[in-house]
Amino acid sequence: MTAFKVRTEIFEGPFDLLLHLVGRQKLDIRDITISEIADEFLEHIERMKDLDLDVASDFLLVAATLLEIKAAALLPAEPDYELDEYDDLSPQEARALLVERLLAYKQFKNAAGALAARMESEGRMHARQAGIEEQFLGLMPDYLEGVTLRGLAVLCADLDRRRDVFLLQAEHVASMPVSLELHMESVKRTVAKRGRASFSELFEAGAAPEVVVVTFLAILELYKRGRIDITQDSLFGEIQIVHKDGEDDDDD
Amino acid sequence: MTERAELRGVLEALLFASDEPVPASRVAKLLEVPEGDVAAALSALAEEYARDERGFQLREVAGGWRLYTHPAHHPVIEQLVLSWDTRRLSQAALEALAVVAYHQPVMRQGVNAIRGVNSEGVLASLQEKGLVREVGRDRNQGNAVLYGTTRVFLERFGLKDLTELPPLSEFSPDAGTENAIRDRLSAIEGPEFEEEGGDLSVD
Amino acid sequence: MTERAELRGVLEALLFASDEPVPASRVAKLLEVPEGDVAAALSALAEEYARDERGFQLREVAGGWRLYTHPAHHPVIEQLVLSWDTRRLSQAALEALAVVAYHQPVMRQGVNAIRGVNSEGVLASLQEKGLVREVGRDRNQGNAVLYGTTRVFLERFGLKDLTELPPLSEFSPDAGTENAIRDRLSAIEGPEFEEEGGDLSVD
Repeated sequence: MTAFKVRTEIFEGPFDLLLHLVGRQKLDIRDITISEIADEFLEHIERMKDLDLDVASDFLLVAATLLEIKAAALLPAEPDYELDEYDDLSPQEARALLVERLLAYKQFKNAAGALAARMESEGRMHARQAGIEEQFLGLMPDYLEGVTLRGLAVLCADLDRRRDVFLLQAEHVASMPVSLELHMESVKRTVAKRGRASFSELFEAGAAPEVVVVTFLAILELYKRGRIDITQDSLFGEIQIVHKDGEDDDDD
Repeated sequence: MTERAELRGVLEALLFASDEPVPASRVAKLLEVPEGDVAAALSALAEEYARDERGFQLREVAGGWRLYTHPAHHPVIEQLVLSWDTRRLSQAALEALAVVAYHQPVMRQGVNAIRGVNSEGVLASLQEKGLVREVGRDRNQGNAVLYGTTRVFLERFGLKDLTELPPLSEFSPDAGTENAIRDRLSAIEGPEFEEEGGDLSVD
Repeated sequence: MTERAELRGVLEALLFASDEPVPASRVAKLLEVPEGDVAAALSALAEEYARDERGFQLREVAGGWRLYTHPAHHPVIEQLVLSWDTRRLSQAALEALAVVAYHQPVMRQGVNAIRGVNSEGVLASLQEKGLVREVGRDRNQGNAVLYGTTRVFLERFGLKDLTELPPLSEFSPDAGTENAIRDRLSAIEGPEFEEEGGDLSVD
């Protein structure tokens, strides 16, 4: 009756993963390594037939949150470093807090299990589906008050068209990719001519996001090929692209 | 429990859960019991209900056996139905209904694809209100439920059958009247769907 | 026919015709009978069905009374009427639902804090399924949405009302688990930076 389905273990959050890890071994927060998280992740991926992107991104979220907790444990207590509830705590206090949160989470995980069991047993009892007998139909409230057939048709036509537009756009993106090669050429020429350029000068103001992305990729590719140098003075600051005299500069 | 009492229990459950007449032959096959035994048990059950003055009756109609409320109680049931509260449909429910009406039979995935959002709750609510029903299963899609509109839906709009639905092609995007209709339809969503006192959610 | 038998018949007919739980108070009003009598008759009817091993049962759920098939017949029903909804909730949804059920009214931040992960998507999906709803706003928290459970939640989980939820304390981790968590999660001490060959970790 139940479908045969291999249920892979998916962690529902950092606490879930921590609980799992704690259940298997003695655990020091500082010992949760990225490689261990990556191993866990790969193990799950292997057990999954197809890569489920939702699961993958959930897992990354888990990993990121764990690392945040880990970072809180590792970072020296700098006064200007704020990490919500973990700052201003002694290591012992931080541990106690984490333990309390894990215990609270575990309680709700247990409650969720009880709800699941309850739902399962409820699923074995069926309420009547037949609906009201014919002679009472006319007495039912008019849930469609104010709705006309024409109105429904318009709604459906709108929805159909919206979907068609969406499909068209999807095709458009697929059939007209922004060429990386062309953008590399363009960047190379600009930079060679001027000697240097900032990233924002390489595309028009208000350029489509995909153009910006491809321009960025073009810069990375040119950098990899040793045609340009890249500098960035500050985090999220303007990227400067500097021309390098290449031995195969055959196009100018 | 005797075998007979056991058979009675299963029959009651099946009759109760089914939304259409249940043929004795089908039950016999399902339970691997001689059809004669099933028919006899059904007759006995019908008599029992009548004798015990139950609130419902078991009748043999075209296509099988079916439970009905006892006509003696129809006036009270009428009052009950009249007392059902009037909650209009949300915009989400209207959208799903429109899609089901025009694309039936349609799977939930089909409705999701057209509306661009999960329509599970909305379809369940439309089923509860008797506007949408399960019309079959798609064997090529792992027996996915196929949805269609109900008789109530047809009656509400005075349609003889689905071929009387106005063709979608009539509805060009930007005609003034249609914009007015669109405005009116979108005006239907709003605070009246705010639930009170833990009431049933509409969508 | 005795008055009591008569009341039983009407109740059965009303229950049979309803597509949602019927509150005793509503029936009392409809029949102009004291609510206590109705409640007593409903309880007696539920007992009678159980004693006579009927195929259906009468249960008090979500503030009212409703007929259901007996769980013993679920396998047969599943075969005859394929339409049973086998939708399950994900672990994430169940966790969030548990938090909302026990802590309502609760902000999203409250759910996030317990689960240790953003619960926005899960809460939206629970709302779409009609299990959770917005019950108000917290004026002291920038009008943050407060979530609570719905009547559908009570129905789906077979609860009369929220007081029927088993006390949360029942789900406290047992002593063994608690000790394991306390012992195994060793102290977070000061920073220790040891580079290890090629390992991405910074411990």
